[in-house]
Amino acid sequence: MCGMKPVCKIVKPLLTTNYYDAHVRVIGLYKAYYRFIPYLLRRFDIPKSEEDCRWKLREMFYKNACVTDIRVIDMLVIKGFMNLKEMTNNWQQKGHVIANWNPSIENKPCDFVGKFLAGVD
Amino acid sequence: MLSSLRSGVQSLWRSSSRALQTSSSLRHDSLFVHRDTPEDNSNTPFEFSPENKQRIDALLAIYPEGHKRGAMIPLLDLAQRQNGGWLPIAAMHKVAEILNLPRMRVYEVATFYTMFIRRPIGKYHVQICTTTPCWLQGSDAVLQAIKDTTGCEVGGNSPCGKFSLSEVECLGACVNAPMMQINDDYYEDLSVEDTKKIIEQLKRDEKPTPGPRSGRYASEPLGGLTSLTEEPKGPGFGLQDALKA
Amino acid sequence: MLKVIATTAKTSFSRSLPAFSTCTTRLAGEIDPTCRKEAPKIDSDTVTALPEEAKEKMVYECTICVPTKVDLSPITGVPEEHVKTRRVRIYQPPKNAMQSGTNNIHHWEMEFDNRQRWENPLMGWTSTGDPLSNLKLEFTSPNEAIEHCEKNGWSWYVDVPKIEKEFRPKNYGLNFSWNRRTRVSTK
Amino acid sequence: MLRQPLSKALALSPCARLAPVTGRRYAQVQAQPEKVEVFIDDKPVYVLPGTTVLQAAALVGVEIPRFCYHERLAVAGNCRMCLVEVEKSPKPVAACAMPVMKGMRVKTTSDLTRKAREGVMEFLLVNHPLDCPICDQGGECDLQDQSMAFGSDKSRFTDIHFSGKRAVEDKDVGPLIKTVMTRCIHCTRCIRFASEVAGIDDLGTTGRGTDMQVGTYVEKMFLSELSGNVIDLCPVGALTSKPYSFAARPWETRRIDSIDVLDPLGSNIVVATRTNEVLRILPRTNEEINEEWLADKSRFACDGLKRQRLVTPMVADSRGNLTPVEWEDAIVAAAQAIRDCPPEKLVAVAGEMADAEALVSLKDLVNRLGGEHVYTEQSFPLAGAGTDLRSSYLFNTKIANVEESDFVLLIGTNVRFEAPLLNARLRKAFIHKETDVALIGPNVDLTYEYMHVGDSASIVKELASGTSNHEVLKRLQSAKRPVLILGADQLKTPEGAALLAYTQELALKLQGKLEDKEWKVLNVLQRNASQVAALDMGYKPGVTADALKNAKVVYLLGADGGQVTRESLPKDCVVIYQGHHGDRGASIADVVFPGAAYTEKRATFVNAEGRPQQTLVAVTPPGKAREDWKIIRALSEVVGAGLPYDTMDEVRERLADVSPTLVCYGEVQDNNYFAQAQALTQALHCYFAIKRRLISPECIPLLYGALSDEGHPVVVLRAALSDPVSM
Amino acid sequence: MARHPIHKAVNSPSPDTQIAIYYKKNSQWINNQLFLVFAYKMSNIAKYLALDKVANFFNIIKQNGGIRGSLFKLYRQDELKDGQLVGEDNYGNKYFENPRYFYGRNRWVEYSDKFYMNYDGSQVPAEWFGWLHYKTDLPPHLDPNRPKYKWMLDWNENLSGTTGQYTPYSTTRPKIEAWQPKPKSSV
Repeated sequence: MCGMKPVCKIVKPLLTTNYYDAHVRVIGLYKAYYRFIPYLLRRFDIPKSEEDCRWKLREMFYKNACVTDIRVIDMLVIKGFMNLKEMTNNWQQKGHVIANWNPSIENKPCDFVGKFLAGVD
Repeated sequence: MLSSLRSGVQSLWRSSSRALQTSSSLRHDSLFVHRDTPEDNSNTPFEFSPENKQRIDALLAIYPEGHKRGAMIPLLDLAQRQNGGWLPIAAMHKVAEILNLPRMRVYEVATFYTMFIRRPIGKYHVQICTTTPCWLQGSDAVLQAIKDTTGCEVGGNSPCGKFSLSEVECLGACVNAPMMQINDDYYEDLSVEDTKKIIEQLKRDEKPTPGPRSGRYASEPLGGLTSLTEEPKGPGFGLQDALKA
Repeated sequence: MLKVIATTAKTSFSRSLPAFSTCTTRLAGEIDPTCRKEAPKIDSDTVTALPEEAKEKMVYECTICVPTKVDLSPITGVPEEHVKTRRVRIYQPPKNAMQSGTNNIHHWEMEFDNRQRWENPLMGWTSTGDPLSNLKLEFTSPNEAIEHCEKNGWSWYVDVPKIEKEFRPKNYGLNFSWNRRTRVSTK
Repeated sequence: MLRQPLSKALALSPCARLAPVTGRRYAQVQAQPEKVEVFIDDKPVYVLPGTTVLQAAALVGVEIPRFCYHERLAVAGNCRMCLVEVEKSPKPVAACAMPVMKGMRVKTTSDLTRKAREGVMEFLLVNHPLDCPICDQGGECDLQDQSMAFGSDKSRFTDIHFSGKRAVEDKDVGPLIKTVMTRCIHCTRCIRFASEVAGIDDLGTTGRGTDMQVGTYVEKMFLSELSGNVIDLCPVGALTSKPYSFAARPWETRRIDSIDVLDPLGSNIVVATRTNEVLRILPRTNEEINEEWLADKSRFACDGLKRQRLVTPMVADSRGNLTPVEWEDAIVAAAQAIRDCPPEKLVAVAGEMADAEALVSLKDLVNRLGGEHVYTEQSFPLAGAGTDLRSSYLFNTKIANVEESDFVLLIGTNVRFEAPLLNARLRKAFIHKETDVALIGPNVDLTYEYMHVGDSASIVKELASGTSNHEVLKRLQSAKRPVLILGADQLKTPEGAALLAYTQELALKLQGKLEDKEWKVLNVLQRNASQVAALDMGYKPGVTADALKNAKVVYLLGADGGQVTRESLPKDCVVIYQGHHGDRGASIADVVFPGAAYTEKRATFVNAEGRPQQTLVAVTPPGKAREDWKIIRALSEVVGAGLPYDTMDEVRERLADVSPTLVCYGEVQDNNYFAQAQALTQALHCYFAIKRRLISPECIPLLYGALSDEGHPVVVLRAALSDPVSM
Repeated sequence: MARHPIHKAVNSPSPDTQIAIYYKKNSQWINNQLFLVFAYKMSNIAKYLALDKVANFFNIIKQNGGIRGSLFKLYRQDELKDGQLVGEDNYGNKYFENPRYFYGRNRWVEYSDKFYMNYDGSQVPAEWFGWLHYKTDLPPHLDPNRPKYKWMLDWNENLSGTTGQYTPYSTTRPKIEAWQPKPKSSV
């Protein structure tokens, strides 16, 4: 509570008007992805197991677990469905899907001396 | 230096220069930048003569404190007269020193006024007017006569170094056209013979009588007066009777 | 597209709204009935709408209450390293010293810190891996810029130029003043 | 420039001065004259009587086109571009020179105004060459822009088809300014700048009418330390930058706002870069420091950033030759040396362009290892209060407030050389505020008249004790806002402590009598950009021969001043040099770390006033060079005394811990404790006889004035940044 | 069958002379040809029994240096052929021709032994390339019209993949001039 400053503001909603509806939509999106995983593996020939994919799916959803803004949740759901549709319609190729695991990207050094020697900012 | 080279090259190519440039260059007959020459450089000594120093003191006394720089033109004129009719850069520096001004301020004034001549010049500076009234009265012939007798080109010095010739715009003596000014004197109502005679006299360092050559005293009509011939009327002439006391 | 998603995510749950709902729509019903003079006019579209459509429409018409502090970083698609490690400088563009005009400097801009550039070993061309290097946004006030940065999760700082100048009336006559040092040497 | 005798000029009533509108702290509180109402395009505005139409229009945000008018120069009124229609005036009036009158209605967009502008533009373009494609001003040219906005699409003046456009010979005014005089539109801004701000009356107009030209008449260099500013002032491409000629177009460059570190003032600059190269440096308006001027050294030294750079770490091989190595090897070599060194034999020396972040990391590293020897190159007397009180080494009056002063006494400083923009301020005060200046020290040319008191340091003693009968003492005592400026170079000598003590005493005596209790009298003008930050952090000023004699490892942080030489060190001493240019420091080093120059890092610099400002990254450090604090941070980890900060923000937090003033960017904190400083000094009896003659650097207005053995001036200019000593 | 050299392309002063020389040098071979034609006509039976193939086989073995030599050549070149040695270039490559093979295979090169297994097409110099690819029927050493200038370089094989390969290098001036430490004169 920060005293005088207004904490809330009134805005137009995107899809849902309350957290419950938003939650329901998120669960729906999660299920849709979950069910698509076997097809995804077959269709794109991904060298991962279903278990891997489920973990990745959980990870992706939990990354945004702290989002509280209903509109942001809605927008994330919309983007999630867009992404799913791209996969079901084969608008995405194998490379796009595998990019979720970033297999080809070398990890940048994250300790100070490593970063210093590598010359990365 | 480069510009003299350029003008030399141009004079060689004068005939075919049209092919090289589409427009003639607009150039004044004198330069507005300084070029060091043996006669005129900042190392040439210049010092006002004792008489002129007295004059300078008198001149400076005219101007109030804070406006001493007003004496710049008289001082430059003094310097020019002392130096035989032209103003070397050393003289400008001297004037700047006397007036306690940056040199540039003196250069500005000296280049602004065309009567300050910043190149060595002959003893007699012939300035011939070729503006319309004089031109109609035959100044071209007079100019030619001066060129022939002195050997000067316009804007140049004579081979003997005694004369310099300039073509100038109206000097305000149109009634007595054609006319020329030699140093401080006006020679008016010139014919070709008159001109030649004047130049010849000057060559012998005699001083020809200034003024009209036609026998006029000043700018009165040549054939005698055409108006105002009778005695002026006394006071009260033409006054209404009623107003006469 | 939205419709597709809406129908996909349609559920048959009909539990009551959770207690923490900040929805304001419920408040609308509690207005004093004596203030109401006439039945609300209902257009034909509303009347003929299917229940799902009506619900959807209601969603668009009502408003919700959200925290003032919005964080858009999950949905902007900007890579995380460019959100977390970048610093935004909010500043007023300086007047170009080469010109007199001032019409293009009365706004605020934001720009990111400059990142590494490198040189193509063959041709000497320079490249950068920074997608935000050319992002320069203009705002009318620093507050707008700050709000924008906070929305996107960038850390920012404001550079306030010191251009407040003492106002001194100019006077042509000072060039000629005889007793002041403002007298210019050219006059 | 006929000047009144000082006494006469001062006797004038100050009523001619006009009080500023914005509240300057030390501004005189005067009865404001009643404001008059005028209407600019029907917008009412209240302005002081005497304000010009153009200024009044600017107040309501209406910009009137201009060429000759410049707000920091005298009104010339010769370009006529600012003609506007005034109701009931039969002819358009020149807005820049016309004072407002009550109820005046100005129309800046009327047909008459538009036609007047179009006419002026047509005349200007009659003789202006159409060479925009090959003109360096193209893209940032006032004439180009204004002819697009207000000009006509064609000229009715057909005479030039026959006579050609006017052509003017180019002038040679030195290696910094390129002149193409045919483009000149005779706005005389350069002439006015030279005579009013720079104080060098070398430019003027010669000839008249169509033959008039701007120049020097005789061939000479424009010998001013501020000469580069005429490039900015020129509204067309007549005066352009010679080093930058044909380098880039303004729309191709990225502009990064930054800070200059080549003099102690910390002028604000804009660094224009393209393809990771610094192309030029322009001033950025900061009314509290540099207004909108920039000294030539700051402006033109940027090409030194591309020469003599350290681009790779180097370690001396068995024969003592520096050979390029990888960072790992260099850091390990340095860490080995530091680990083997007992902490009391580890000496760190900071040079004149070290930033605050690097300074704090280096000091933390040395302290963590148990050492105490951190020094700067520039010395400062430690007797008495020494550097414990900030007020004794800062420019307390603040640069902008110098204008408000009515008497300035310079002690042993050639301001024109040491801080050209401070000198410009002094000159501005001299001209516009009738401030008088006196100088103790060599009789140098400061571009304005001053009272030369003498060149012996003993005069300060006499002034402080009140035994002097020189006029300057009376003037100081009668002054309402006196300012003392003491050159830091004078404090290097053994007598420095005494000189400082007497100056402090004099300042305190003067301050005690002032009505304005907030006014600061004492100022020390430091010589470089790093000294204040280093002293704030607790660096010891001036590296001593004793410390060097016993050193086993010497860490030079950009120390190229020549204080540390191989002769002053023991034979087996390991020298680690970290910096951006290969110079004296690097050539005696055993390990060289390439650092970043001020255009290549985000770093804090504290100027002579004690004002922290930060530079921003304009280009990437060349080769393997890294930001300075990062090098020390990485080294600390290998040495085994890891510093507790990994990011710039954490370093800045550390800076704030050390001194919160170091991170108040752009702001200056007021300093006090003058009396305490003086009391401390007095207690220690630093007063002893001083007889030395003050020697300050002879004014060499241009960077390349001092020819080194390399011979050609431009070569020296190029090397200017890498070898500041030769300048 | 381009049996007869066609000299349209070569604008020599006396083509006929050259043809005559060529034929004279190869008269032995032509006689063989004539003999074969005759034998062909006369020995249909032998052909029917594939005896000529057997003869060829032995001929080939013989020409390629016996069984050991033939096996080595087979190992090295994957084929065994008999043919007329037309010429040898400066690098030791031998060029053969045998019109018995069909067009396109009737000219071939045996790479110099020094290449061993590392032979490739770029080792054929330009002038022999023309003959090998039927751009001309005149072997280069017999062609007097080939231009020979002082500035012509020796043929150089393709060095890609070897240490001698071309690697691109920057042609631009470095933007930053690095400091060169002065070498210490002592020791």
